Amino acid sequence: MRFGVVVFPGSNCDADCYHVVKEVLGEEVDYIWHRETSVAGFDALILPGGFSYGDYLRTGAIASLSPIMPALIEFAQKGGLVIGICNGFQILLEAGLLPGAMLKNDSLQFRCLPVNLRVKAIDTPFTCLLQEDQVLTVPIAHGEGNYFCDDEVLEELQRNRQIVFTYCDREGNETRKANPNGSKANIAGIVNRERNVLGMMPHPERCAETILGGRDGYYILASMVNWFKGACR
Amino acid sequence: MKDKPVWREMGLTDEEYAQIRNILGREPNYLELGMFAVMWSEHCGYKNSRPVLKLFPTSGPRVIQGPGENAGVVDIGDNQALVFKIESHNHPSAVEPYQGAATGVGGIVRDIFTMGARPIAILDSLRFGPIEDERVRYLFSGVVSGIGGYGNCLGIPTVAGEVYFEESYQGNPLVNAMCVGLANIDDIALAVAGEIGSPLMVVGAKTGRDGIHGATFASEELSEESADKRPSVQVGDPFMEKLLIEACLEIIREDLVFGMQDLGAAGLTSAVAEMAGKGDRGVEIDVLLVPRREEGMTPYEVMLSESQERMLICPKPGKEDRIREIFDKWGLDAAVIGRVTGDGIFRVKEGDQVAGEVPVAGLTKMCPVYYRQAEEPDYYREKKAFDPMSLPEPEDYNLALKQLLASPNIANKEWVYTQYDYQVMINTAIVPGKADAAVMRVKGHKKGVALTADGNGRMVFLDPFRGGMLAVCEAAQNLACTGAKPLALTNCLNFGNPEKPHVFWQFEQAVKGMAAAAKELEIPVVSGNVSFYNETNGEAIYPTPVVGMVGLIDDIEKRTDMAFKNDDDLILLIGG
Amino acid sequence: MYKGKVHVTLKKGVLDPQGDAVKRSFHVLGYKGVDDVRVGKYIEVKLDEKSKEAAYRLLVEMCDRLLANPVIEEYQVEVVEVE
Amino acid sequence: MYKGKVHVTLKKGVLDPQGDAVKRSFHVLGYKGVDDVRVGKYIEVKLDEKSKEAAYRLLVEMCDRLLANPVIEEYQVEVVEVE
Ligand SMILES: Nc1ncnc2c1ncn2[C@@H]1O[C@H](COP(=O)(O)OP(=O)(O)O)[C@@H](O)[C@H]1O
Repeated sequence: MRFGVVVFPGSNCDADCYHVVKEVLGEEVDYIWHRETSVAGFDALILPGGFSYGDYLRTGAIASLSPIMPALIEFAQKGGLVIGICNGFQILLEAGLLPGAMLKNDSLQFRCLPVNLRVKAIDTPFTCLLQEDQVLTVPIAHGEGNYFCDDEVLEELQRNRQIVFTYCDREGNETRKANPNGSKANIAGIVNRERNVLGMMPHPERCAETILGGRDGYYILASMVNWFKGACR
Repeated sequence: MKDKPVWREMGLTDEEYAQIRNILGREPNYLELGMFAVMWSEHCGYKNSRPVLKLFPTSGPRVIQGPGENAGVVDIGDNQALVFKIESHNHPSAVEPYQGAATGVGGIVRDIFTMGARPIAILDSLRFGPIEDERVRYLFSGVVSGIGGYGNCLGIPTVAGEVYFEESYQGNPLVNAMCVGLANIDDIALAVAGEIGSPLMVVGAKTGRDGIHGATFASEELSEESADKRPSVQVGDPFMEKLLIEACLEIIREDLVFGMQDLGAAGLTSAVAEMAGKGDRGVEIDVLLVPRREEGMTPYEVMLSESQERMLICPKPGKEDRIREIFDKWGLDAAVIGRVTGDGIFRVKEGDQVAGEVPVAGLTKMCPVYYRQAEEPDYYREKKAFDPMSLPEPEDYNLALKQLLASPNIANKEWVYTQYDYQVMINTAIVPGKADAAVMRVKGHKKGVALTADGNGRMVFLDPFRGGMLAVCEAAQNLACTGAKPLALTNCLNFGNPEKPHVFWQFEQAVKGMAAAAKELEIPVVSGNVSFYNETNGEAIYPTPVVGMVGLIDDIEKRTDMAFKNDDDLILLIGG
Repeated sequence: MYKGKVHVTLKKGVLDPQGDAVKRSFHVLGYKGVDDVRVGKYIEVKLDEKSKEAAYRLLVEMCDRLLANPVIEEYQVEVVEVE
Repeated sequence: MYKGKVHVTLKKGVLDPQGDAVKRSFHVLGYKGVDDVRVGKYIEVKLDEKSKEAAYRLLVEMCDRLLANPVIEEYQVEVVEVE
């Protein structure tokens, strides 16, 4: 399976994603510079975390207009697997591939810490190796992860079971206190209606190896491989 | 009109002015005088500290580069090296905490990638007045978010540091930032100018009027008027710096440059002079070729601007086009601003006009050196006579313990480090809060590196010699506790006004103490920074040397953090 | 030469963490009469266009494409001539 | 009831990284006529004050204390009456 990691000026988790795909998943991977206009030959795309364009104006806004984006959007519309992590999630929102928008964390502070995530849907290419309602520990590191959408969109997300991860306490309760940024309905990650595009604020690539304190993130990325190879369905 | 001659306004003494006249054999013009003033400031010239700094042991089997370059370099095996340095940004942070701290991070990170190393970690050592004070809280939160705001955006983890609150830092907080880089030994680049005729290029941000005379600002005491020195504060652009890191490392990997130098304190003047000085070259630059952000800038302003996020590059012959291509890929402009010459003269032109002409050596090697007078202060003898046993025993030990734990100096620092991305680059194997040093893996190897920054101003105040020793020992112990062998250290010496004999005594004693410990433990000093004039209204801070140290763990699987692991494990106390 | 002035504000109903924080700190500072604070963006753009209309049209397009996010924000545009 | 409108902009000569980034991306998008972009803040505050003058005075004080950073920013204040 061949992954593409899209690199925007200011991306800074690109090398981390590359490392995990290559060294931990053992799959093929290449960088895709944002000025390219084709994603031919890739089976899955990763929009990595970081501060594309310095996060100036709005997080992800300038990157969402990059030359690579039309090809990426077409790839997604044809059913290709796309995962946006942190800044990647923000870019997917700005590009309209996922509904909603990001606001500043309610604390107004950048927050870097491990959080608990409840797995809300396992019938996606990103969670097929996980259990429903399983609680994962995955790090976050962001200043704008306060997911917002209006009530209609929220209802739709719930109706279509597009909410994939929520912030929760250790027991899986989606409490206000467990929410690190004020996001609506404790949302940490969502998929599109077709379920092939995931955006999530936490960083699975930061917890894919035991030396970094945990492997819960590994299963998210490994799910993509299993799904692609037909082992999940 | 002015009651002071212009050189004194610029921070030069009458004798220094006479020396400059001697060097030139004539009166300097305003530009030339400005160039001397910044280069001969304490910040750039180390004129009050150089003789004392010679006391440090600086060599060892693993030292590849000791003090004198942008950063120190130590061998960690497998053709790899750690490149690291610590630096202060105290005064800018006192005036504008967010931008002051942010640009402090930006500056120290540039020192590291200038050397051809990929920055892999940032550490921060912070000191403020008592946290109950409203202004202190403003400074503290501004500094922390400034460090985070800049470092997080660069994608370099901030992995360790320290925070203290003490009366003595009320008006003059200390903000020291350290950066550690990892390099292939073959890729290490030094700040040297190339062959005669080689072009010099500037790349990165455009030059503006910001920060003119920042170097002299850093070498002055803070006073009520400092608030009016505000234009000295710059706004950082971490996004630009991130692009610079990637582009500069790319041109080094392709071996396209002779030398590279970041533009920091004293801007172009210092960068050009230092680069030329190392190769005994001269240099001719045209200020009209320097890309500017503002109209109507004078040669003086261009030469002394401290606009951030700029680099000076000396390309190898025929490599300019490839360099331009790489910079263009990253959306950066590179401009040729002049050439290396063989005459040892630093010539500044504005088009056809010569705006200034000074010998490079005059700015660098001939910077005056002062042997200040040291005098043991009275307080030292008084405090030494104090008998701790004269303190009453606490009536309630539980209460005493709780009070200790509630002290802001001992309390958990989570509020600080959770604002820093300490995990990006996925190397942090011991994260902040889990041990007294951070441990980073080196991808593809069994080994790991441990990093720490420590200091204790109160101890140094009470006994500068032993306090200096202690700073080195504490850092070494912090590393050892994670399973690392200490390799080398960098240091930031934060002191008051060295022209005061008791401050100079503190300085000299502390350095002697640090040097003694470094020798004994065989941990050489490979880089450092001196920050004098940390005073408010005549009152000096506690003498505060901060030690940044790196160590090596042969097998990272054997690293240890401080958590108790299993029931029934033994607890031993050693040393003491 | 024209100067475009753009005000980007959060839509009604979108919560404003920054505005709320500012309001709270005003209350802490003793300004009890502060009722509501909303923080938005103010952007000035110099435009080298032939006519005021052209500049205005361009600016609206730029707002739609980049300067504002319609999910959460609304904008107001104004153009003045400058030399 | 009064509404205060505050524009906080960077002082002249202070680097505006955000504005520069926006300008560059407009150029990439083909808007070559964009000459200069400066990004500031626009803040609206509801004030429960007796008079327009009092509201104005309060707003200026608030700008000095909290809304603007005098080291790098300057501000403009306007007050209108609302019901
Ligand atoms: N300013 C800071 N930046 C990053 N990490 C910090 C900072 N201050 C403290 N820490 C981290 O918090 C932990 C505890 O710090 P501290 O209480 O100073 O430890 P100690 O005094 O035992 O060295 C350490 O892991 C340290 O690196």
